[in-house]
Amino acid sequence: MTNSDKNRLKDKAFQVFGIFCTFIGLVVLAIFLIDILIEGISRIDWDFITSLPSRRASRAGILTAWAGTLWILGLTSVIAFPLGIAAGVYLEEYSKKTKLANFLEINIANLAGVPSIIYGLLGMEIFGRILGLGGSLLSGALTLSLLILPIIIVTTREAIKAVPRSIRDASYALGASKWQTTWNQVLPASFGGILTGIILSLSRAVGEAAPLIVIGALAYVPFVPTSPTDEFTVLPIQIFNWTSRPQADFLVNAAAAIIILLLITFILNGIAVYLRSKWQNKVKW
Amino acid sequence: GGDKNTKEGEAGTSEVAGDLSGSIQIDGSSTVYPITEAVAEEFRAEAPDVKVTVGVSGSGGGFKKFSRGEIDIADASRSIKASEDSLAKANNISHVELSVAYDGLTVVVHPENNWVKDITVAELKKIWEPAAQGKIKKWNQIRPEWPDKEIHLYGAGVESGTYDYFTEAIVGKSHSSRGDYTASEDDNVLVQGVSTDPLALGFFGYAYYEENQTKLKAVPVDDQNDANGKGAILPSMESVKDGSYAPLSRPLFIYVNSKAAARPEVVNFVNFYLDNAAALSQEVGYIPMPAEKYKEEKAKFQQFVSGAAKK
Amino acid sequence: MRLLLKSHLACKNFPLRVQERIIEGLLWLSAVITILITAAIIWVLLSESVSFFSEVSIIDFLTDKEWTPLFAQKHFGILPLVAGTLLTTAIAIAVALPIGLTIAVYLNEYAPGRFKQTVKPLLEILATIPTVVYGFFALTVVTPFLQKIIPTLAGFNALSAGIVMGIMIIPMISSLSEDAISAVPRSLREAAYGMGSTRLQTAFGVMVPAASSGIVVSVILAISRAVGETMIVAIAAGQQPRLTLDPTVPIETITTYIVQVSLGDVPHGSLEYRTIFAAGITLFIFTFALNNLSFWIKKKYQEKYD
Amino acid sequence: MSKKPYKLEARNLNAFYGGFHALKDINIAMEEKAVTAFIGPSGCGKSTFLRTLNRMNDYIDGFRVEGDILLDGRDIYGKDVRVDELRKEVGMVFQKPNPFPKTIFENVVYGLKIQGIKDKKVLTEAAERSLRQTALWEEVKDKMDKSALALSGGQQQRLCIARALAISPSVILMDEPTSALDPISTAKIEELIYELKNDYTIVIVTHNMQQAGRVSDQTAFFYMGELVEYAKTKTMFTSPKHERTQNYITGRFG
Amino acid sequence: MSKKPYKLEARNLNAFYGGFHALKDINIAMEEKAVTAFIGPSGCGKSTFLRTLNRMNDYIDGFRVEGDILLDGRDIYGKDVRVDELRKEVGMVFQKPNPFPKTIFENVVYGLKIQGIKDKKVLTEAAERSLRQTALWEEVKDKMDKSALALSGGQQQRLCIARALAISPSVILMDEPTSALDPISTAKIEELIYELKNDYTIVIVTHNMQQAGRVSDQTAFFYMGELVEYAKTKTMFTSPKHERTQNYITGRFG
Ligand SMILES: Nc1ncnc2c1ncn2[C@@H]1O[C@H](COP(=O)(O)OP(=O)(O)OP(=O)(O)O)[C@@H](O)[C@H]1O
Ligand SMILES: Nc1ncnc2c1ncn2[C@@H]1O[C@H](COP(=O)(O)OP(=O)(O)OP(=O)(O)O)[C@@H](O)[C@H]1O
Ligand SMILES: [Mg+2]
Ligand SMILES: [Mg+2]
Repeated sequence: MTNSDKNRLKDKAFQVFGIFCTFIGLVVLAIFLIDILIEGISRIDWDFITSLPSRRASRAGILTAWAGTLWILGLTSVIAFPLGIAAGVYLEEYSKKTKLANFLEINIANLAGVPSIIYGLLGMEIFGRILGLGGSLLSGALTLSLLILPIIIVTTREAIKAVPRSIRDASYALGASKWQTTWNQVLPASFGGILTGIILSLSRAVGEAAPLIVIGALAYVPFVPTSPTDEFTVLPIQIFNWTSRPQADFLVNAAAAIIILLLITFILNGIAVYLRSKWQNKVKW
Repeated sequence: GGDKNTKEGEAGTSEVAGDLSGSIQIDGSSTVYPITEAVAEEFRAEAPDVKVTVGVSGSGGGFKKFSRGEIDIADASRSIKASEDSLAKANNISHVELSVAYDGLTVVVHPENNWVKDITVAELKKIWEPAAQGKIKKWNQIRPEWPDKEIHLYGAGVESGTYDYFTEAIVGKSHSSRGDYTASEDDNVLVQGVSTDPLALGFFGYAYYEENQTKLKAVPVDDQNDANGKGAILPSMESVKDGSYAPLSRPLFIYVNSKAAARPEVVNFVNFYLDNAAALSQEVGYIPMPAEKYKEEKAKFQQFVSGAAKK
Repeated sequence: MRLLLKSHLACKNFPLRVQERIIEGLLWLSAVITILITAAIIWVLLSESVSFFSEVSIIDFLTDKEWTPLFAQKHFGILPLVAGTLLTTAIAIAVALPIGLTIAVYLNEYAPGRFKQTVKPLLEILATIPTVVYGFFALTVVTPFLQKIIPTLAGFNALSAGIVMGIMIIPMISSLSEDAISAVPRSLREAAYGMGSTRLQTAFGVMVPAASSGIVVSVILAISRAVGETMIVAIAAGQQPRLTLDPTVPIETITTYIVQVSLGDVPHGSLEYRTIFAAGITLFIFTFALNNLSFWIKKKYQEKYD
Repeated sequence: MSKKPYKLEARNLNAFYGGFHALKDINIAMEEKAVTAFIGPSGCGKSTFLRTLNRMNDYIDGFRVEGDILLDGRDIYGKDVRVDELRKEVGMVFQKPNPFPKTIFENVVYGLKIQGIKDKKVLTEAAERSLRQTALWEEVKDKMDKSALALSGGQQQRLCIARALAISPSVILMDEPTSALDPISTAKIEELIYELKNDYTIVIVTHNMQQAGRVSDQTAFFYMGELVEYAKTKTMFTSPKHERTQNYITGRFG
Repeated sequence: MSKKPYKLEARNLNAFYGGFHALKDINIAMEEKAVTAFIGPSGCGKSTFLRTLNRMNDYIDGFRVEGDILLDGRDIYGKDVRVDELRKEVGMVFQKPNPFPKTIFENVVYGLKIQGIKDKKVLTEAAERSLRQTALWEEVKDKMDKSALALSGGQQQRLCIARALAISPSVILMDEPTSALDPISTAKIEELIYELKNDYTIVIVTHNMQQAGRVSDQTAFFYMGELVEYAKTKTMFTSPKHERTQNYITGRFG
C-alpha cells in the first residue's frame, strides 16, 4: 500500500511537472510573441509589405524579402520533398540489409547532424562557384534542400516504420506489388508522420539565415525575383540585416518583419497541422 | 550642404541616367554597405531600369568576387591586399580605389563611468597590445588615479576591418592585440555589452555611438600630437572631417572594375555615388569627406574610365 | 511524390515489372544522392583544409590550447572552439531533453486529446522563430535576469546562450518523441494499465522504451541542431575562444567562428580564410562521431513490434 | 451448492462509444471464486463489458458508462477509486497477445516491479511459478533474457497470461485468452483456470462453447449489447430459457 | 476417391529464420480442389510453412528457404516467378485480423483495384458478393464507407476473408482464420470453405481438431518443424500412424 501510494504520488508529481514543463514552453513563447508584437505590430501596414528596402527605416519595406522567402520555400519544396520522401521510402521499404543500405543509413543520420553553416560552405562552393549560380535563388534553394533532406528522410522512415507489418502482409497477399503496397497502404498510413517531418523541415528552411549568408545572399535587392536565377533576399536575412543597423528604428522594422515571418510559418504549420490531424484521425490501430 | 549636394547630383546625371538599363553587382564590406545601399536606393529614382544589388560578404569576400570578375564594384573598409590584387591581375582586371566617406572609431565607456575623462593613444596601446593579455586587468594599472576595479574590454571581431584598423592605429601593427576581450562583428551587440557593464571599455563605429548616445559615453582620445588638434578630442562630424580626430578615423572605399567601367550604367552609378556620398553617408551615420576630396575622387575616376576605354 | 504519381499513371500500359523497376531505380537514386552530398561536403572541406594542414601541423591544431589565427601571434589550437561548442550544446540538451521528453510523455499519457492537439503545434512555433531573435532574447532578457542570480556572470556567456538554445530545440524533442510514443500500439499501453501501472509507470516502463528509437532520433536531430546553431551563440555567447567549461564567461563556438570569418574582411584564399574549413571539418568530424554513436545506440536498443 | 457472496456486480449498466449504445442496461452478479463465461456472437459487446470491469475503456475517447459496477460491494467507478489499485485487484488477459517489447523475464515480472519489488530472488521465483502455470516454462527457461517478441503467437499469449498471474489479482478477466492457442496449451490453460478458481474470481470471454461448458460455473449470453440470459452453465447448456440462447448454443461447432 | 492432380508440392523444404531451423525437410503434395489442414502444437512451424507457399516470408530479414515448392508443377521460388502474380494466384488470410485503415468498401475491392479494375459497378458487385460469402453483408451494407477499423475483431476477420476472396485466387491459404470468430461466423466460414473447394485449393492452419476434421480432406501434422504425418483426414483421426500424432489428437478438447 505504501509503495502504491508512493507510485501514485510520483504519478501526480509527474503530472504537475508535465504541466509545468509544457507551460514553460508556452510562457516563453508568449513572452516572445507579446514582446515582438508590442514592438513591431504598429509598423506593419500595406506600405511595409509592398515597399522595397531602404536606408530609411520608416520607408523600408519587405516586399523583396517575403517574395524571396516564398520563392525559396517553393523551390526548396519542389527539390527536397520528392527526393527526401523517395529516399526514405527506398531505405525503409526497398533496401535489403546490405552493406550499402547500412552505409546509406549511417550516412543520412550523419547528414542530419551536419550543421547548417557547413551546408552554406558547400552551397557556396558547389552551387555558387562551380555551377556558377552565385547568390541566386536556385543556389539558395539547392543549399536549403540539402540541409532539410536528411530531416525529411529520417522522419519519413520513422513514420513508415510505424505502419504495422500486418498491413503490408495484407496488401502483398492480395497480389499488390511492392510499389502498389507502398503507394496505397504505407504512404497513406504514414502520411501524418511524414507531414510532421515536412513541417519541421520547412519551418527550419524558412527561418534559416546562416547558410544563406555564407552563399552570399545577404544583400540589398531592390527588385522582386522573377526567375530562379535572380538574386534574392529572404526575411531572416532582412531581419538580420536590420538588427545590425545602428538606428533603433530598424529594430522596430525587424520586429515587424519577424511578425510577418512568423505569420508565414504559422500559415504553413496551420495547413500541415490540419492535414496531419485529418490523416491521424483516419489512421488508427 | 547635404541637400544641395543631392540636388546637384540629380541635376547632373538625370538626363542620361533615365535611359540606362542593365544591372550592377556590388558586394563587400558590411561597413560600407549602408552607404552603397543608400546610393543604390536613390539611383533607382534616377535610372529605374538599372538593377543594382548590394551584397554583404565582408571586404575579403567582396575582393574575392571582385578579383574573379564576378562583381562590378567592391565595397571595402580596407585597401586591397597584394594577394587579392594579383588574383585580379591574373584575371585581367584592373581597378580604381575611390574613397567615399570616413568612419570614426569611437572609444566608449558606460555612462556611469565617472573616472575616465580622456585617454591617450599610449594608454590605449597599453590596454590593447598583446603583452597586456592577462596582465592589464584593472583600471588603476592604466592610470593610478583610476579605481582598483576590473576593466572589461569590448571590441570588433578579429576578422573585421574595424579591428584591423584599430590595431594598426593603436598598437602599430595590424592584427596585433590581446585576445581576452569580448568580440562581436555586430556592433549592436557591443553597444548592448558596454551599456550594461559599468566597468566596460570598448570601441566601435561612430554611427553606433551616435545612435546610442544616451546609453554610452564617448571618450576623447589624445594622440599627443598637437599637429592634429591639441589635447583629447571627441569624435564628431567636424573632428573627423578636419582630421583632428586622429588616429582613429579611417576612410571607406569602393573599388571599380575596369571592365565594368566600360559600361555606361556603371559609370553613371559611380558618378552618382561620388556626387551624393557626402549627404547619404552622413544620413546613415558616417562622416562625409570634404567637398574637394570628392572632386579629386571624381577626377580620378574620370581618368580611370578613359584609361579603361583606351584598352 | 507527385512526380512519381504521374509516372505511375503514365506507365499504365507498361508491364508492371518494368514500372516497378523504374520506380525502384528512382527511389534508389534518391537515396544514393545523399552519398553524393556527403562526398561533396567532404571534398569541399578537405580541398581547402589540405592546404591549411600543409602550413599548420595537425598536432598543433589538436593540442594547442589557443585559437588566435587572426592575431599577429597566431595559434591554431581548435580545442577552445570545440570546448565552446560542447559546452553550449550540453547546456542546451540539459535544458531541452528533460523538458522535451516530459512534455512528450505528458501530452501523450496525461493530457486530454484536445489539449494535446492545441499545445503541440503551439510548441512547434518555438522551433520556427528566427534564431537571430533568440540571440537578442538571450542577450537582453536572459543574461540580465541570470546576472541577478549569478552576479559574476559575464555579459556574454555560454549559459544563457545554451539555455535559450535549449528552449529553441524543445519542440524538436517533444514533437518527434510524442509522435514516436503515439506510434506504439495501443495494446501495449493496455497491457501496462491492465497490470495496474500508473500512468507514469506505463509511460516510462513501457511506452518510452518501446518508442526509444524514435526518441533517440529526435534527440540526435536536436543535438545536431544545437551543435550547428550559429546565430544565438554568435550574439549571446561572445566570440572569445577560450578553453574552459565555465558557463559564465564568454566563449566561442566553431559555427560562430565560421560565419564571422565568412562575413568578415579576411582575404579569401589566405591561411586565415582556410581556418574556417579546418574548423568546418572539425565540426563535421565531431558531429560524425556523435551521430555514429547515437546510431549505434539506436541500432542496439531498438525494439521491434507489430 | 452453497450460495457464495457476490464478487462483482453490474447494476443498470449502459455503455456508449460516442453515440453508439454498446451495452444496454446490463444487470449481473458474479460469484466469488467461480468462473463466469461470457458468450455471444461477434460484436455483441462481450469485450466491451469485460473491459468496463476493470475500467480499461477509460482511455478510449468518447467511451462513457452509466450505472454501477460493484467490486466487493464498492462502486469501481466511484470518485475515491484508484484505477491502478483496481487493476491490481482485477487482472486482465487480452484477445491479441500483447507482450512488452522486452525480455521474457521482464515481461513476467513487470507487474511486480512496478509494485516496487526489487529482490532478484523473489522476482525469479515468481517468474518461474507463473511460467510453469501457463506451461511455458520448459519452452522459455533458456531464453529468459531474449525478446518476448521472438516467440510464436501462442507462446506470446501464454506469456501474457503468466504476466497477469504474476501479480496475483483476486479477479482475472480473460478476453478469448485461448483463441490463439493450440489445443494442448489450451487444455493446460483450462486446467489452470480450473485450479485458479479455488482462489480467484475469473471472468472469461469465449466463442468456444465447449470451453465455456468445461471451465465455467455460470454463463452469460449477450446479444446485440443486451444480456439475454445468465444462468448456471449446466442449466444454460441443457435447458436455455430463451430461444436466442438456444439458437446460439445449438448452432455450435467449436 | 479418384486421384486428383497435385496443385501444390513441397520437396525437401527447409526454412530458416537466421540461424533457427524452422522447417526441416518437408515433403508434401496437396491435391487440387481439396482442403488440406495443418495441425500441430504452437510454434511447430505451421504458419511458417503456410507463408512459404506464397512467399510471404520473403520480406522477413534473415528468412531463407532451401528446396522447392511447386505450384502446378512450377517452382514458385524460381527466377522467372513474379511474386505479385503468385500472390494473386495464392490468396491468404491471416491469424490476426489486418484490415487496411480504409473504408470497408476500399478494403474489399483493394485487390481488384490494384489489378487496374476501376469500373464502379464491377467493384460494387464484387464487394457485395465477397461480403455475402463471409456472412458480413447484412452487418456492413449500410456502412460501406465507414472505417474498417471500427468493426469488432470478428467482423474485421471476416472482412479480411472477404477481401481475399474478392480477387478469386486458385489457392487460398488460411492461418487460423476463425480463431477470432464466434461459432456462428465460424460455421458460416466452414460452410464457405466447403463450397469453395469445388473451385479452389485450400490450405488451412487450425488448432481446432474438430474444424480440421470437419473441413479438410487431408491433414498434415507438424511437430517441432517436422512434418510428422500426412494423410487423409479420416484416416489420420481414426488411425494415426505415429504416436505423437495420436497423443496430439487425443489430447484434444477444442
Ligand atoms: N473503440 C470503438 N469505437 C466504436 N465502436 C466500437 C469500439 N470498440 C467496439 N465497438 C463496437 O462495439 C460493439 C461491441 O464490440 P465488442 O468488441 O465488445 O464485441 P465482442 O462481443 O467482443 O466481439 P468479438 O467476439 O468479435 O470480439 C461492436 O459493434 C463494435 O463495432
Ligand atoms: N520472424 C521470426 N524470427 C525468428 N523466429 C521466428 C519468427 N517467426 C516465427 N519464429 C519461430 O519459428 C517457430 C515456428 O513459428 P510459427 O509461427 O510458424 O509457429 P506456429 O506453428 O504457427 O505457431 P502458432 O500456433 O502459435 O501460431 C517458432 O519457434 C517461432 O518462435
Ligand atoms: Mg471481443
Ligand atoms: Mg501460427
